[in-house]
Amino acid sequence: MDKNSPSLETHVASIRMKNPVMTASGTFGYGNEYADFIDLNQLGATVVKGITNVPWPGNPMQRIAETPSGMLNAIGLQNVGVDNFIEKKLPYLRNFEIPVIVNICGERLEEYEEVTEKLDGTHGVAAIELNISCPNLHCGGMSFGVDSKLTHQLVNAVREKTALPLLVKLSPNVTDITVIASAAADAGADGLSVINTLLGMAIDIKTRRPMLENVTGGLSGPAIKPIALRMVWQIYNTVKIPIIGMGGIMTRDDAIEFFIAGASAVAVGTANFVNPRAPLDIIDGIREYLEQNGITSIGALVGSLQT
Amino acid sequence: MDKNSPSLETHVASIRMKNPVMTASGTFGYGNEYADFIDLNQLGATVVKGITNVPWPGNPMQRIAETPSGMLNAIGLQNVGVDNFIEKKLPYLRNFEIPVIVNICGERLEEYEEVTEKLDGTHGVAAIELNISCPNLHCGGMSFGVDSKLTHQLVNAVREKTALPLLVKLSPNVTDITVIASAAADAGADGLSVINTLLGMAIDIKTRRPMLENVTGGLSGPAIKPIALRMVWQIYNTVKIPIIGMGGIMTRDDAIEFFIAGASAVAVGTANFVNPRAPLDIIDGIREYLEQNGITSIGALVGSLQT
Amino acid sequence: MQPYISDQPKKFDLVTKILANEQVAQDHYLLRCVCPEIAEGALPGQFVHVLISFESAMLLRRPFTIYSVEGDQITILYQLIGAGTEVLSHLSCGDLLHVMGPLGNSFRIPPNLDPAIVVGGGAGIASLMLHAAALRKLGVRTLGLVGSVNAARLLTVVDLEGIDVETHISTDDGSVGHHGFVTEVLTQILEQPQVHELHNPAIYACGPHGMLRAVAKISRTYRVPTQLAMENRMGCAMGVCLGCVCKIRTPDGGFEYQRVCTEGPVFDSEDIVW
Amino acid sequence: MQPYISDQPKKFDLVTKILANEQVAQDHYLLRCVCPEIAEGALPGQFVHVLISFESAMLLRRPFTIYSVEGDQITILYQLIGAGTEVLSHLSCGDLLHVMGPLGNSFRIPPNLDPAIVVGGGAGIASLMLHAAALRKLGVRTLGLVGSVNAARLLTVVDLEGIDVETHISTDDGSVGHHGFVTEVLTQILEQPQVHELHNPAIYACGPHGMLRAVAKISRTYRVPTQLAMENRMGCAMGVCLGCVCKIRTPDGGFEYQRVCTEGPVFDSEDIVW
Ligand SMILES: Cc1cc2nc3c(=O)[nH]c(=O)nc-3n(C[C@H](O)[C@H](O)[C@H](O)COP(=O)(O)OP(=O)(O)OC[C@H]3O[C@@H](n4cnc5c(N)ncnc54)[C@H](O)[C@@H]3O)c2cc1C
Ligand SMILES: Cc1cc2nc3c(=O)[nH]c(=O)nc-3n(C[C@H](O)[C@H](O)[C@H](O)COP(=O)(O)OP(=O)(O)OC[C@H]3O[C@@H](n4cnc5c(N)ncnc54)[C@H](O)[C@@H]3O)c2cc1C
Ligand SMILES: Cc1cc2nc3c(=O)[nH]c(=O)nc-3n(C[C@H](O)[C@H](O)[C@H](O)COP(=O)(O)O)c2cc1C
Ligand SMILES: Cc1cc2nc3c(=O)[nH]c(=O)nc-3n(C[C@H](O)[C@H](O)[C@H](O)COP(=O)(O)O)c2cc1C
Ligand code: FES
Ligand code: FES
Repeated sequence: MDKNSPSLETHVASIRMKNPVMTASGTFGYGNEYADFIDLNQLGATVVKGITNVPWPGNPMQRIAETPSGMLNAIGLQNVGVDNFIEKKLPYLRNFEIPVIVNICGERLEEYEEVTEKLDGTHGVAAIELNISCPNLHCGGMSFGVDSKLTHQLVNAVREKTALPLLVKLSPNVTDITVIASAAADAGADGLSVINTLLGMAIDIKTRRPMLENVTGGLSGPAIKPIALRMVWQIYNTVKIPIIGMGGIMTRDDAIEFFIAGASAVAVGTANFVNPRAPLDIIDGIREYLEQNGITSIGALVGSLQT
Repeated sequence: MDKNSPSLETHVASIRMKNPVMTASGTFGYGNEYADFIDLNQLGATVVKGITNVPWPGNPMQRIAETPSGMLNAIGLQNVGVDNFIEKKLPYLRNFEIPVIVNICGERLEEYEEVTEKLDGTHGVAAIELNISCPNLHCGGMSFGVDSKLTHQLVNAVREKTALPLLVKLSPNVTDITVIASAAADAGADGLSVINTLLGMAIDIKTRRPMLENVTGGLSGPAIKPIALRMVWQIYNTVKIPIIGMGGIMTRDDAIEFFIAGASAVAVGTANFVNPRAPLDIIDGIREYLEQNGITSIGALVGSLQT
Repeated sequence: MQPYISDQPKKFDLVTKILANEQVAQDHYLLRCVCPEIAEGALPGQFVHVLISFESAMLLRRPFTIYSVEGDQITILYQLIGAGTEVLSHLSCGDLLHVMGPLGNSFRIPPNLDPAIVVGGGAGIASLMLHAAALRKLGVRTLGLVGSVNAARLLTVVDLEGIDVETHISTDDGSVGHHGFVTEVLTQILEQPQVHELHNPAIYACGPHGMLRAVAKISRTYRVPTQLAMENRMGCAMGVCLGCVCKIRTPDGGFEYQRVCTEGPVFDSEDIVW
Repeated sequence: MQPYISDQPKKFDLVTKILANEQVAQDHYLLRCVCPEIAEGALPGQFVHVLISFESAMLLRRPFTIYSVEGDQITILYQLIGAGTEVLSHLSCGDLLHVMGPLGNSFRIPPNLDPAIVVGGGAGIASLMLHAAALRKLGVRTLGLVGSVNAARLLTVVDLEGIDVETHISTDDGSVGHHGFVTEVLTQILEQPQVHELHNPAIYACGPHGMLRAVAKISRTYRVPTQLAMENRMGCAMGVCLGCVCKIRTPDGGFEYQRVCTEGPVFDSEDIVW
């Protein structure tokens, strides 16, 4: 690599990444789906679809709907379960050098603990992302992430079960995100993923039925970027653990905004549905931006907002 | 009016409107600005820009920024103050037959009371909309709207000062909007305006400065529609007082979604900036929709979501 | 034989100039563009995922079946449904389009098939044309049942007859052919196996949800193996968002949600849980 | 004389077909369309608020000064800045545009003005052309100071000379005319009132924020009455969102935020608080 070209290397807690761009949970499957478009080794890291203790069937259809500059989803965490994940999905991911972060979810605290125990020490798992913000579960999921006490309890419990780097994925559906962020940090989180989807809804005026069978779903995409940026910035000014910023990142410029606001890394989500090469385009773009602006490392950009 | 054509007449509390479409506070000035495009008498009602006890200069520029399918604003409630409003702005509005709803704001509870006292019994004021959700004040404003106790206190205090219909405008920047809605209803609100803007932020990556001098601002426009709809629906299923739905309504179809979700009336905001005839286009569209679907009155549409 | 993991040709995301985008029937347009890599791998029943513009407030791509492949060109035949197809119909020759594909599995041809019965409702016929052409190339006798709202919307009958498909038309208003649903025509044909020489028939159908459901019922009654091309709302079309799923029977008597974009769009009729 | 409540001509929001949209210099385009009602009322310095498309994720309109009025047609001269002007530049003859206007106040002409000095930086000159034309029609001697990054971006010099405006060019790279800022040329001219016969001069300027600030300083030093056309980010352009404000001195020695879209875009230089 040319000596004067800026360094994209980043650390999130003890997770070392060759660049600060990862794929967001639930938007990149288990890595193999995009093989025709993306060499996984070029990513900073990948976060797999949310995993639960036992396989989940997911919600009935319709599960998604388009909204202005965004989309709603109510997938309901359809997933093969942690055992099948370790047995059938993880081996493929082991072929690559990038950190594999496993997003986990559950309805009860014990489920989170069980999944964590199974993943802890499993070869090929670089970190755990605790999803306390899934808006599509009727119990569990988001209900943890909107209560600072429950957040502290859950993070604490999971922390005890593993030495792996522990990321906590926060819900934006709260009055004060910094309170939840602090609770997670105090309970031993190594980093924060900000943000998950906002709870939204859409209606088919022809049938007068909800666009989603689940009625409400999680809003993602460019529409939520201003809210995500604001939360990253609020948290950056409150807690000291690293932030993985996400929410509507489609282009290089979007990603740069998140770094300036205080994110140490970013995750690309819905953009993968629109542009299968989005993460790579963004990585190239970040390098270009750093060069153009004479910034030698991504670290120098993080939290550099002039107010 | 042709006998078979559906009735658009609506009541929000004791506010009688010939149609269910009003203009949202801060997006339609004091009514005269749009005279070249809109005959005020064709509107269901108009809500004027937020008024405070004394004139406010507002925030320094930049005050607005565009975001995907949305915009941020941090105007800081620049307004002429309640006395000038009554003296200079209200007389013009008295020339029309539509209800004039006055949006009021303040930093302290006492200010809300004072403004209310001045408006109470003033000829030409049909109702008061209590803005407890302005995201651009450093004290007051939103801080009331994100705390159910403060909301109850404030609504209660203002309720004592006036017999006018009292609408409370809720902030979406909360964990559970139904808690705030219930508090407002319990304290004597006659109706709820849902929603105000979401707190957001945008960054200029060339200068690495915030797009808004105030750093954060209120997000409005189509981007927030799914969130607004969800909150209207949640509130409709919780409290029994009428709801004025708003948030990203650009077209007839958007408005219809809000009625189906449970809004008795809708307010058109940011759309006024894009299409100066938006409120009238939407009124015509609603009549058309009712006709096409054989619905005889707007009331029959309200809350008709099939789940 | 499910889940339908077809050995997928490689996927490409191409930026291409529109060569033609013409109205071919009321509310229906035929769009042609150069997509060499996609044209090369495309199998009958596969689709492309089309991005109209990055500036648009319409975030997601739109899926359309590959209607025909000619050399390095492909065409799609689309119906005006909402805002996306509306915008698409306004694009003109020379405008850019992002086309991702080929995607999904494809129709399968059982041994000694005779005849193939392709049943298309509305734009559904678009998803069957490439398959019908392949069948004819293999010398398989093919009946084409085309249903439409009215004559003005009748599609591709010419194209079908051009490849010697014995077409049966039906319109809701009776303006052409059978006055009624295409499924009624299907029943009539299955009622007279001799007349129509149904030695070893199979049904391939695509169209509105209600019609597919009716076809499934009929095919169960007459015990004719049937493949349905499903059209669900899609996000990624890459198999990761799990937004496009269809309820599919599992051997254990239960069900699972399978991805129309990956295990589908073509499913065996009897596997679908309605 | 402030706030500048100009007696506003009636406003219209027209849907019009683009007649022409051509590049006239590097990164600069001239767009022409038929807007009879707007053309009729337009005053020098007024602007239109342009909606590119309702489908776009770019929600807001874009403001552009009316560059010229010819019969029932108007033109705007715009520079490529970001996504909006980018999209605008891709529109072609026949495409639809929503044009709202005429908006804002206009330049004022003091009695016995001689000469008028119009100072334009970059696309700023676009906001002065209609005014310069009006001045020349009134027989007012007019100097035109045009600043640009380089020769390739030089604008409207031809147009200015076409109406006998004595033009002074400056470029940042010295490729044409004075090597440096347009404000330096302004100073040179004001330094030699005899040479340039500055009997009763007034300055009209438009351009980047930094340049306007420099012009304000210079005009204070040389005590020349100056009007500046401000270009702030805009929401409604109707005077209701209060997003476009500019900090203006009040008689009581304080200040207030006035609306560039309504009290402006033209303000007296000495009234502006920088
Ligand atoms: C595998 C597959 C193949 C298809 N092939 C064809 C074809 O060859 N010709 C054709 O005319 N149509 C086809 N469709 C349907 C086509 O994708 C939709 O009609 C189109 O997406 C409508 O977009 P819109 O913006 O006009 O409608 P809108 O209703 O405005 O779209 C809103 C959202 O709903 C989705 N949507 C709406 N209707 C459908 C539908 N029927 N199926 C799937 N998604 C829908 C859109 O993709 C978009 O995300 C196919 C669909 C699938 C899944
Ligand atoms: C009264 C007035 C008259 C103008 N006349 C002209 C003209 O004749 N020719 C010309 O080339 N430009 C003119 N401008 C500037 C022009 O409006 C902007 O360059 C244009 O809006 C940029 O849009 P964009 O999407 O390409 O840039 P982006 O930066 O992508 O736009 C993002 C947002 O910022 C706003 N914005 C960005 N730059 C400016 C700016 N300099 N001024 C105001 N808003 C801005 C946009 O309107 C949009 O809301 C004028 C501005 C105003 C206020
Ligand atoms: C279809 C879909 C599925 C998702 N599944 C998960 C999930 O399983 N676990 C999780 O933590 N987040 C999930 N998310 C949230 C994303 O990881 C991301 O936080 C969110 O979409 C915001 O980023 P974006 O706007 O770039 O998509 C999902 C998002 C989408 C759109
Ligand atoms: C520029 C601007 C100014 C606003 N000012 C006020 C205000 O003074 N008081 C208030 O209660 N809401 C105010 N709002 C919020 C709107 O009334 C409305 O609740 C919000 O914009 C959502 O609706 P919309 O998406 O249709 O704009 C303002 C919104 C905008 C965009
Ligand atoms: S569309 Fe995303 S999984 Fe099928
Ligand atoms: S742009 Fe809205 S007040 Fe000027």
